[in-house]
Amino acid sequence: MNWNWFYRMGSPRWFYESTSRWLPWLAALTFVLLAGGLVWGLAFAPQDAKQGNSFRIIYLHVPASFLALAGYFLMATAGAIGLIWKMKLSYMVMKCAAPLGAVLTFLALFTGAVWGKPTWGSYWVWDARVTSMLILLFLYLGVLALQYAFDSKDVGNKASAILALVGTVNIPIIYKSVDWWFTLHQPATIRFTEAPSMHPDMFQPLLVMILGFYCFYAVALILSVRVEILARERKTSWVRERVKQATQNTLGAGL
Amino acid sequence: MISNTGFWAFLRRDLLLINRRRGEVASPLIFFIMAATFVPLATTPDAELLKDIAPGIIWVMALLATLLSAESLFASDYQDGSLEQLLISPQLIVMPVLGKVTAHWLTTGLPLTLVSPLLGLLLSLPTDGYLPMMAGLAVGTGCLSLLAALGAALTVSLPKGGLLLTLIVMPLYMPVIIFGSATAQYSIQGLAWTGPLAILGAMLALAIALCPLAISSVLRLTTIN
Amino acid sequence: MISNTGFWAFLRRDLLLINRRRGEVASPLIFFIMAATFVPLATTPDAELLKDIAPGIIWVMALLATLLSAESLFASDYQDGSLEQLLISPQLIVMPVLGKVTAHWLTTGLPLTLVSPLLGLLLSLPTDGYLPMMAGLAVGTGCLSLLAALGAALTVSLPKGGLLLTLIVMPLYMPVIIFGSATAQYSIQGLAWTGPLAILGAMLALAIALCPLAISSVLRLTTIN
Amino acid sequence: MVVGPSLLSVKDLCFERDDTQIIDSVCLDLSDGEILQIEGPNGSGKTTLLRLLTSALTPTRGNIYYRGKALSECRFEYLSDLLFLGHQSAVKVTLSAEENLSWMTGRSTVCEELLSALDSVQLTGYSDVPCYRLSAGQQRRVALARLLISDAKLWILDEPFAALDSQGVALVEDCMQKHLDGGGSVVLSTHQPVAMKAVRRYSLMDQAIQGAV
Amino acid sequence: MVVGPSLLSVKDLCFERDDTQIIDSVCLDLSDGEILQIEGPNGSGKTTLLRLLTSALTPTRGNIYYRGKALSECRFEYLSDLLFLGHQSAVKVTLSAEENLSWMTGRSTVCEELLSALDSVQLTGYSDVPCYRLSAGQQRRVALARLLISDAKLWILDEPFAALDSQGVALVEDCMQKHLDGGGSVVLSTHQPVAMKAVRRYSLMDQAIQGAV
Ligand code: HEM
Ligand SMILES: Nc1ncnc2c1ncn2[C@@H]1O[C@H](COP(=O)(O)OP(=O)(O)OP(=O)(O)O)[C@@H](O)[C@H]1O
Ligand SMILES: Nc1ncnc2c1ncn2[C@@H]1O[C@H](COP(=O)(O)OP(=O)(O)OP(=O)(O)O)[C@@H](O)[C@H]1O
Ligand SMILES: [Mg+2]
Ligand SMILES: [Mg+2]
Repeated sequence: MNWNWFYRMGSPRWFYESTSRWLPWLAALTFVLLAGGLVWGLAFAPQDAKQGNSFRIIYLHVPASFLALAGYFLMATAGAIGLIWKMKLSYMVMKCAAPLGAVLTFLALFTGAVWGKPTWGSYWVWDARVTSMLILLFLYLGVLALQYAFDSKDVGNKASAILALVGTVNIPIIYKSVDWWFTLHQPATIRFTEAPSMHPDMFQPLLVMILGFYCFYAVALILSVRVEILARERKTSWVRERVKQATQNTLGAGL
Repeated sequence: MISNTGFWAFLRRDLLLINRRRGEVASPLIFFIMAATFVPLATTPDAELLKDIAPGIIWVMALLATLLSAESLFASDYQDGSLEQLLISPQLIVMPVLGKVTAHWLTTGLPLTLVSPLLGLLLSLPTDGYLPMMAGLAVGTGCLSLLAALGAALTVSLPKGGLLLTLIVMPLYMPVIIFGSATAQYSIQGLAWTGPLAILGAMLALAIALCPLAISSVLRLTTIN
Repeated sequence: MISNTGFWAFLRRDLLLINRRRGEVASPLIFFIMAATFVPLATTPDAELLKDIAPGIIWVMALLATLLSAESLFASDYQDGSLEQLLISPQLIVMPVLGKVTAHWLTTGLPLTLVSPLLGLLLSLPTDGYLPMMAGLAVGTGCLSLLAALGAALTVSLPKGGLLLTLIVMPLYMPVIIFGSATAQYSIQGLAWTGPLAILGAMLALAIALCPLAISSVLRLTTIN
Repeated sequence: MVVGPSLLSVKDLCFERDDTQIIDSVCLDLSDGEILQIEGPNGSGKTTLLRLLTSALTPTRGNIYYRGKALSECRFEYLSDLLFLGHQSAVKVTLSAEENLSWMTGRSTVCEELLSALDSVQLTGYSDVPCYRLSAGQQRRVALARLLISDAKLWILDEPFAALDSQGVALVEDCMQKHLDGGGSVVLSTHQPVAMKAVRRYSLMDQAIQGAV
Repeated sequence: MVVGPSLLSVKDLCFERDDTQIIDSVCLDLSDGEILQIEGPNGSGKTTLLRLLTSALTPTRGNIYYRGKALSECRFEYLSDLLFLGHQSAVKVTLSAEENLSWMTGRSTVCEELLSALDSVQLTGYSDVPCYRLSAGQQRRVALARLLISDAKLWILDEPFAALDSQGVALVEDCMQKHLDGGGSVVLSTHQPVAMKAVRRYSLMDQAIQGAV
């Protein structure tokens, strides 16, 4: 089997140039999905029988939770690829996925807490899923902190990749144990773990929002990886060339 | 040499040093939050019970966070010889020491105080308790930083000083923690919480007056070998 | 060089080193006791309430004690160049690493376990809970030591690694602490406590199998500069 | 006598750290009984090169061959034959000189051999004093006592004369000479002149100092 | 010209640590424009003596006089006139060379003077690189750049040539010579020969090495 494509994909330059081509399209799609989903969900979807309008926060909460989890696995996978095949690009992806994931996790926690006030009567409950989400945030923060603690970028990348991997082993264990812990101590006050059998009119905008968040995640990740590439490769000729072109263009536009 | 090493110079340099290692800035804060989250996990998720122990837990964890981050207050200065240079500089070393402690407080005590309502939320602390708790923490962590610096000075020449530092300083923390957690608890119980706060303030004043002097002489003593 | 650096050699040397600094042997232990006594001071002296949170508090403090003492596990070896010598020794470094971790457990986890009934007494833990608590601590602190060693390896080259270590390792401690404190709590509530203990045992087995390998590769990585 | 492959040979070794080229295409050859001094001004990469040779650092390009075999194939053999002494001397300051030495040489008890080695480095009265009580030079001597006991074929020494007085320097030179006479080899870096005959020199260019980062 | 009291004079200085006599009755005299080298084998007490002179250690007996006054009476004046460079060079590895230097010399901004000092110690391209990225010798040079800027009268240097290449040594010697010519004084310890004329030597007996503890 020919592995050339694989190594070419590892080249920052290839990544930069190929993403330049289709990123605008992806960004446009993201915008359409998010805007459409939001308007649909917030304005047109029917009210919830019990929760009234407060349920509408689901259109942010669920997609953010999904991506926070998926983002961790993406980050760990990128780290593993970096460790095994020594690919710079893969480390860059890992590095950019960490803050993005942390922000999404925070968003999930925040929207969940805001939602909790009307439904549970308090912002915070030590529920299994909620707690493991908090731990996920800590894992993200650990990876981030370790990354920046090292003066050497290379060592920082590898160390945080290993930590991310160890975290992946732990996420299922953590989830299981917290779940188990919760069922032990507290009678089910409120459970939201069972997927609510949702009305299709509420569910369809949710699907659109989830898709939109996936696209948004991709766009944000690619953009920050591109910035990272420019910073790391600033001494190479192709980046210099591009910077020169870009400054000329803006100068031209200004004149 | 090191001619104008006053308060501001050391404050500025320590902040610069901390800022250089990005990961370090947030560490005491995250320790604080994480350690406090562990308590419900290990004990009980029951909000009624948590509410009662919340101020105490928050204070114990704030104490530990200050303590642990103080460990390295003088360590790197000792190892690379900067401390020796400080000791043979013509000025009194009280002001530089105070500058270093201030930098420490600005990067631990202050953020801990600011983030404590979040922990209050997690541990179901009644909202009335937030303000007293923050006031108490702001003043109390000042004392904690000063006392921790004293401990750090005492253990600076020991390779594994961290735990020993804890041993030395912890008993000194006793009054701070009692009055500190009382501030929040009084307010929850509807009592006047300015009393314990005033005592905390008095302790802080005393600590500011005495600790830097003590630290200076301890540093001279422990760095002679 | 350093030819027969197997498990026993490192175990013996680390015990010797710890023994040389007498003050250090007792430190984790005293930290453990002191930190746990702070909780009633800061929260409430009410025995009924303390009883409920006792196993949890004991576990949280055991966790912190292990974590803090692990910080220096590789630090001095890194600073004086011993770690570099270990890395270029012909053997696999897994066994030496395991030896070091064992020495760490023997000087922290084991004494903590042995002294825990005393804390149980202070925190009004029912006597039925003593045996399960000790069994849980014995097994659980093994996991804690191994995970802490991983964190220590990751942060060994950082001057202020202590707090960062905490940050990294704490989330990984979550399952250990949940099952650990459950062991004692189950027995108090009259449930079968062998279940959580068995899970702790499984986690220890997993950690023994994976951690030393991970630590070895991390050490190679973080010591290159 | 048939000439076999040289003891150590380095082909086109490169090393970069954070995108800066520190070692650039170094080629070396070392035979049995030979001593090689790595020369170069401060920051020219001597320490880095020596650490590459010990396999503590991994080169970004190029290879190291031990007796004709690539290092990856004979790591165990190579490392068993190697003694490395770096800037930091791996002396544990809480242990005494004899404990340090017995530990470093992998002996489980303090034997005659160790004590006589400590005598030779003039630490006679100090063998049971904890090392933090020793001066900079005395601590370095503890580490150097390893040379007297070692049976490694290849010594890699980074600034072995650092912190030593002239007597100490003579002692180390003497020790290296004996090692060479017994068929061993030495690679060392030092800024001081080496008073031994037949020292081959390899000079690292001083581009590091001149070129900006 | 009337000869005043000498710059620094040491009378019968003794120092003991844990009941071991390390410095035994040292008497010294140093005038303006003079350079004094403390000699002695490893462990003879050079570092201890220099640290006594900086007042970092307190002698168990004996006195130090600065311009005829006992040190206790003129501590501020003495310490203001003093520059000490020890085994450890007080370089913060996370800061860059210029930040270190501006910090060590008490300047709040990076000025021309600092940059030209860094140029002179051949760290031209490295002035904004964090110091952990520098080699052993380069880090030492950062500390030595202080000598070029300092206006202290008395320099106390413990092994200033450690880790330096020959160019670096020449640079420091040059710098010391200028200082002497300007009326300053130097006390230094080193194991390397000093290629300067008019170096006065003070030798510490090597009892330390011979006598057991
Ligand atoms: C801080 C508090 C909260 C956190 C951390 C949180 C976290 C999560 C997580 C991790 C998911 C799962 C995403 C997945 O299955 O991949 C989720 C889904 C969901 N959450 Fe929350 N949540 C919180 C509060 C709430 C509240 C208060 C409600 C409403 C009562 C709620 C309703 C839902 C619903 C309906 C789902 C979708 C369930 C499913 O499809 O599986 N959440 N949340
Ligand atoms: N911390 C200490 N405690 C007790 N004794 C010490 C201590 N430090 C040094 N000594 C002893 O003091 C004596 C002098 O040490 P010092 O460091 O002054 O020697 P030195 O002349 O500078 O040696 P070197 O040339 O090796 O640097 C030595 O014999 C040493 O054993
Ligand atoms: N951790 C590091 N990260 C990045 N660059 C480094 C690091 N350590 C050293 N360097 C750079 O590598 C180059 C070579 O350093 P090295 O320590 O090998 O020099 P050296 O020849 O041993 O110098 P010296 O004579 O001062 O000991 C230097 O220019 C230095 O700036
Ligand atoms: Mg070097
Ligand atoms: Mg000395």
